[in-house]
Amino acid sequence: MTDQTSNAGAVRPKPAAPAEKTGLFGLRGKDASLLVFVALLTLLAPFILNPFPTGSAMAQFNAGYPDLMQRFVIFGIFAIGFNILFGLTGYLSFGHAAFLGVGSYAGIWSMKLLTLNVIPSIVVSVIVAGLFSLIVGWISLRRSGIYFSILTLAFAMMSYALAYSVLTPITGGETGLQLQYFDPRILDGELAAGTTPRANLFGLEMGTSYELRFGSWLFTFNAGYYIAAACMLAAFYLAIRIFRSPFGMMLRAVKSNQQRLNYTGISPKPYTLAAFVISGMYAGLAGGLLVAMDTQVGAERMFWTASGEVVLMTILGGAGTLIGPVLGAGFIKYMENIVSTINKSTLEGWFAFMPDGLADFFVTIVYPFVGKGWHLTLGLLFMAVVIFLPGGLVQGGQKIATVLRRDRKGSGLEPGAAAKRKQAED
Amino acid sequence: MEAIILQILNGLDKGSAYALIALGLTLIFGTLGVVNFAHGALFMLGAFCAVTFSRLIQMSHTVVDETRTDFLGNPLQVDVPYIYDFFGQAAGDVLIDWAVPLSILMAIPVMILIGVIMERGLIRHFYKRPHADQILVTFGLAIVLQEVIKYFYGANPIPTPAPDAFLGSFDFGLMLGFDAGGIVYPYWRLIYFLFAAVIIAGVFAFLQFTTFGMVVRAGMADRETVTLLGIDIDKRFTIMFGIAAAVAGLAGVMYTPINSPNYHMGMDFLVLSFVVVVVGGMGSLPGAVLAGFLLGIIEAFASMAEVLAILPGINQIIIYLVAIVVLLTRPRGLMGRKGVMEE
Amino acid sequence: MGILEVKNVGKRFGGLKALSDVNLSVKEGSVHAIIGPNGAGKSTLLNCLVGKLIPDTGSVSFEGQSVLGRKPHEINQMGISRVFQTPEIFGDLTVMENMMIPCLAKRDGAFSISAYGAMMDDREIVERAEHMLEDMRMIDKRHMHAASMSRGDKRRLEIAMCLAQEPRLLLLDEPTAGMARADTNNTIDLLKEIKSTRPITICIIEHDMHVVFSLAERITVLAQGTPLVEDTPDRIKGHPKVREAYLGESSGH
Amino acid sequence: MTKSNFTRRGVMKTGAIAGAGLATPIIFTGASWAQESGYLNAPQGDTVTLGFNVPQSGPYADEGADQLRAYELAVEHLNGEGDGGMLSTFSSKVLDGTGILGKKVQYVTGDTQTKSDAARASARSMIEKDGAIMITGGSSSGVAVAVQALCQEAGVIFMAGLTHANDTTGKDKKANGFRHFFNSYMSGAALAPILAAQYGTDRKAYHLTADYNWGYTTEEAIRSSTEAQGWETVNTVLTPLTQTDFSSYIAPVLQSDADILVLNHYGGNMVNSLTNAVQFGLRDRMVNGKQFEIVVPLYSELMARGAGQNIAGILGSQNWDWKLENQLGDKYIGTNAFVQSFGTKYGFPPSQAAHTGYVQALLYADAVTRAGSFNPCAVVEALEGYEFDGLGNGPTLYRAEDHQCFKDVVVVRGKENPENEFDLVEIVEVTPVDQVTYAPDHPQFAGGSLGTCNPGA
Repeated sequence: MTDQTSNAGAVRPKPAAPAEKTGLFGLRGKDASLLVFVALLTLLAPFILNPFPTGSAMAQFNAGYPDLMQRFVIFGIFAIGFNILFGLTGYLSFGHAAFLGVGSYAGIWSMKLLTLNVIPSIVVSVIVAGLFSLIVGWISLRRSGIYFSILTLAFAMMSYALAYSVLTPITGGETGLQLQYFDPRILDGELAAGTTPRANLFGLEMGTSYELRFGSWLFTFNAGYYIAAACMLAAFYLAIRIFRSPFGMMLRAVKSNQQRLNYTGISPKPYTLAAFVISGMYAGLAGGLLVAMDTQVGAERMFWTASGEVVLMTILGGAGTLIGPVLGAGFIKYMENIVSTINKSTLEGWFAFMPDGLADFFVTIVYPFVGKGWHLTLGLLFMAVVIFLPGGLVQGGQKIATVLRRDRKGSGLEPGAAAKRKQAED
Repeated sequence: MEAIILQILNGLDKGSAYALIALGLTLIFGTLGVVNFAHGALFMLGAFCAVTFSRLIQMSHTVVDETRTDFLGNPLQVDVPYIYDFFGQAAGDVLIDWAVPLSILMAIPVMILIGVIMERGLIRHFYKRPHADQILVTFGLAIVLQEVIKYFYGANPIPTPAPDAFLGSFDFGLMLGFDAGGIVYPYWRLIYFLFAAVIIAGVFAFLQFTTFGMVVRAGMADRETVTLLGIDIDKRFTIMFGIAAAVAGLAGVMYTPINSPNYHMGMDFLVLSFVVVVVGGMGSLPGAVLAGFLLGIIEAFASMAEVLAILPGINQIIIYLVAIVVLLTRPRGLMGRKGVMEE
Repeated sequence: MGILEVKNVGKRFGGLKALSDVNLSVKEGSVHAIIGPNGAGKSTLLNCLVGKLIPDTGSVSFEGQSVLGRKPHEINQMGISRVFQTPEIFGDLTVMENMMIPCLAKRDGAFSISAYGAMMDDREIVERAEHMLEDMRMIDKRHMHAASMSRGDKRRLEIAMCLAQEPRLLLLDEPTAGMARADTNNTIDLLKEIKSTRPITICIIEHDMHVVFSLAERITVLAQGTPLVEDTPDRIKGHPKVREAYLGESSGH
Repeated sequence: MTKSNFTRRGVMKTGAIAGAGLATPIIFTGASWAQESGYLNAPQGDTVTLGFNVPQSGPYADEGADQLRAYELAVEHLNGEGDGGMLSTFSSKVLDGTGILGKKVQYVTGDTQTKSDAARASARSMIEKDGAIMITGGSSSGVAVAVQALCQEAGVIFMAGLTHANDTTGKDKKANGFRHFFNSYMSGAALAPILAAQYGTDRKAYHLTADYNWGYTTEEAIRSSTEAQGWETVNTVLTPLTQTDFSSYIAPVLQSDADILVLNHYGGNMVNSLTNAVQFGLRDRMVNGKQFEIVVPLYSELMARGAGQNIAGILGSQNWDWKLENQLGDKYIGTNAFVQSFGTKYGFPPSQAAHTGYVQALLYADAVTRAGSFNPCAVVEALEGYEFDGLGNGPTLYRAEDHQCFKDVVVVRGKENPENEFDLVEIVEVTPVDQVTYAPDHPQFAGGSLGTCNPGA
């Protein structure tokens, strides 16, 4: 376990020793084990995320229900894609939520006009988001640094503002778009009046779940989650390939020194544009999956705070590392969905074992940080992570791993030095 | 014609707020090279200085009035401000009425202090860190500040009126040769504009004519050289951060009578002020001010019904559209310096 | 006809005349130095050669083809490599990766998207890069993070990266500026070695007379944006005009 | 539909308790459980879980907090704690303080953030994780429509909170969704005659409208009903939701010959646009020989508090006001009972958002009890066409055709000299229910269909 986490984020070039074999799906040893690790995590997520028995006081912290598990992997995809642009090239887009939103709208229109099957809808989402990001990227990449960030922000905010107001006939505006039984859907048979259209994969509805009870534990296996998780694994695998490929190296070269790249006969612009479009397509995939899992789109998902969220996810997890963005996405979504639901009566339940006065005291102390105060906790954790773990959560994991390994072997690198080297390699 | 003059006034007024916030943001960018996402929160804190001040001077003790009842039928408890006890009701009322302008006296030291604490305690550890880390930490700070205010003051806007003397509007009509009542403009908005002009002029004069300002300007241009000259630029940068915080805070204080302050007003302004700074050009103080007024005026014109009839929805996107056009035609904004935040 | 032909090149910045009527011909296979006092227009001229600046008048051609209007990466692909005053390398990458990028540029051109196959599985590129590193005696540093190397090693890496592209013309912009004497001598030896083992033309802009006179076969002296004189090192040394315009001034160094 | 589309944690929760200690894994498919109870999240054991989905962050956080207070109060009353509130005045007497159908009421809370995505995520968590059988709350129409659609898909009941757009029970109505709150059309119908009576029939109105669905429906409703009274609409201008300074929209009003300004704004937009309008001296203007007036179609106590003294004298409409029974008598019985128990617990009078939430919770509990089942379809049947009284609004009908409540609408005016921050409006008049009733196929509500109730199985 520690070995896997310690390698989790490193973009480590290997010596080209001929002895080293390529393993799983053409990945080298450590990447292959990282992929296996992530695959196991996603496969077993219903168990891992539900560690507490239902009905116990700690059940509040269980996250193993379909909606949140789906969100973890979908926003994981979004962040992985964002990281391909930001982590590798260093171009900080502040408008990536626009691609997610455009992908979502495209996906739901595909479900309205073509079929309820999720595959065409996801494909349409990816393509439309890709085209939109091509236009935005082609214009925005004329500038770099903060000028680029503001250009992308401007495009995203325009998309949001128009979707919320003037484009209401296409986007549903404030109330968003939902499926109706009377939508045309030329590839599907007509639905009976009044029935609720549901997204499916060749008849398997996204909401279908199977449940496993083990003592007082309950685990839910949701079809939609596993479809989204499969997409996430594919996206993650592709990200590893990109990181390790000549293209990925060029992107890191763009971040490192554009001047030298230019004088090495390589034009950075097509590379950054390609990275931009790829990450736009990842965002489109995430957007398409969001509507596949929950057939509704609201314009808020294009607001600048949504773009900011993916930036925060990536930095929080560790920009430029492979697994970091996924961790960051999980972290923020967990806070948003779990900590925000802790209310006063939940707290009173937790501290009920204490004497009255003490219980009241603890409830009063904790209450501002949970429920409606979840933003406060989030803000404090952002600050704590960036102050104490400069490379994000991944680096925190690496530090722990280094300490553990040193304890075990009694030797090894100084944690600081290891961290520094890691950072350098990332 | 009257309509156009009015919209120019509106634009100048909106622009004043943009310019003041952008000015502070640019000072921090330029001097410290820090992307400060908490700058909007400083604006908000300034506004809440005014709220706090007016609450402080209205602090009261309760007197039970047996003759009247409250909504549940119990005897009514009447709040009597302490200030009535100290100065009598008439003087007390005047003080309460003038709470917003008076709160400037409180806001300046408080905001400078907040700025200095922020710089010393947090920001200075991030000078050498990547911009991404700066964004994360200042954004986290902004959320924390915002939530603390929400905890104490709630999420609802808090009305903070201007002194009665400044209610009502000034009639420009006759002065400019139009009909009386043709161009009337609220006193407080005119004051806000003048106030912004004074602050902006003050900051520029300070940087232009004092030794301190000269060193800071030199530091903005080339930090290393100034450090080599043996000048303790760090200390000056701390003070600069305090000043930037105070500028943002004063913009907030004076803004409260225009729009009732609420805890997320900083976030509402944050994105816009970044756009203003970048359109003005990174690291350029005149650019920030110019862009603030320019965008304010353009926004005002875009919201005219006549314009909306031709281009529906243009008011939704005009600021961003202008930003895109400016950045594509002028690579570093209106007056940006080369090499600042371009990587 | 030289490999690089500069004809009547002029460049102004606002009211400032940076270059005027510059004529220069670099013979194929030679080491040609351009010297001149500060502000003589050496860097401007160099930037005009590599496409960073576009001259207002005149023409620049490389192997008979005009370079004007082409972007830096296009000019590089024509066969001109440039070494900077402060070494420009990919600091965030390892030495090996630094080396692989020019190898890729040489093979795949200005843009080629191969986003799937692993970099380290590309035998051809890996071998070429390793070979180059061995050649430059840097193979033991290949896993090092480029930014953490010494200045001299960075310079060596930069030159190696330029050579990996097998350019026909190598432009060096004050390659020993700011270096200690030992590093300077190392760099001179390196350049001599390169010259003796490869069919390459070198054009060097230099301040340091020691470097210039150790390497150059021909020298052009630039003063106030115009070539003052062009000749062999021996003759330049004794040239009165040069003494007056340049050496006299630089005696204070 | 044989497959279930949501997991039923409620089943499992008690199932787990019963089976505690069992170490053998048992695999159930969703379908087998659905067939057993016939509907989603059937409460097992002796508790039932309700989901209170209110804005806890963002601009409507205070309104959400007030709603939550009311829900907590409703849960107390349903469980037989406290003074019972409106249970004693409610025309239906089946609720006896023993929970719902003998099951103790529990609740879970979530944060809608006033974003449709976040609201749906929060509602799904309540349904999937906590086994909530009913979702209620919300403070905007975008959220209400989004969550209502979700509840329809999932198969639980949605009792809408504060949502005023016509669409909620118009083009986006759903069989599983119910709205007690009034709507844009009713605001227009209630306000127009009173506006005509107060300000005359020869008026020229200038509309500033928030540029999104709720704004559109409100503008349309006010326009059509005031124009029917003889008013002329001189201009309508759309303002962005994110606008904070409305000066550039207010200034042109000075240039027009309009003598009425209608602000189709809500929340922060309304506070700011009204403040700006008063700043520009609109209230002191005389146009066409008439006093210039401002109208705010949808009033809320919290907005009134935010706008401060600027609200004085401004007309608008409300769903309910805590002074109704005191000022207009027994017809609005229930009001005082609610104000009494809310005020005693929290120390200030409830807002209309709190009232509608409390009433919705009670109505749901009552419907379940009358139906004798938590099955959403049975609840829908019990609520459709249900007539009741004693919940503060006078006699009220839950219309079967669109699941909209029909009741009197309160027209209010901002007080000139408020005594405290909770007493900011005075009741001008109450427009009786028949004046605000419309046909289910009214053009402003056209385009949707309820569909059939979905029990989630």
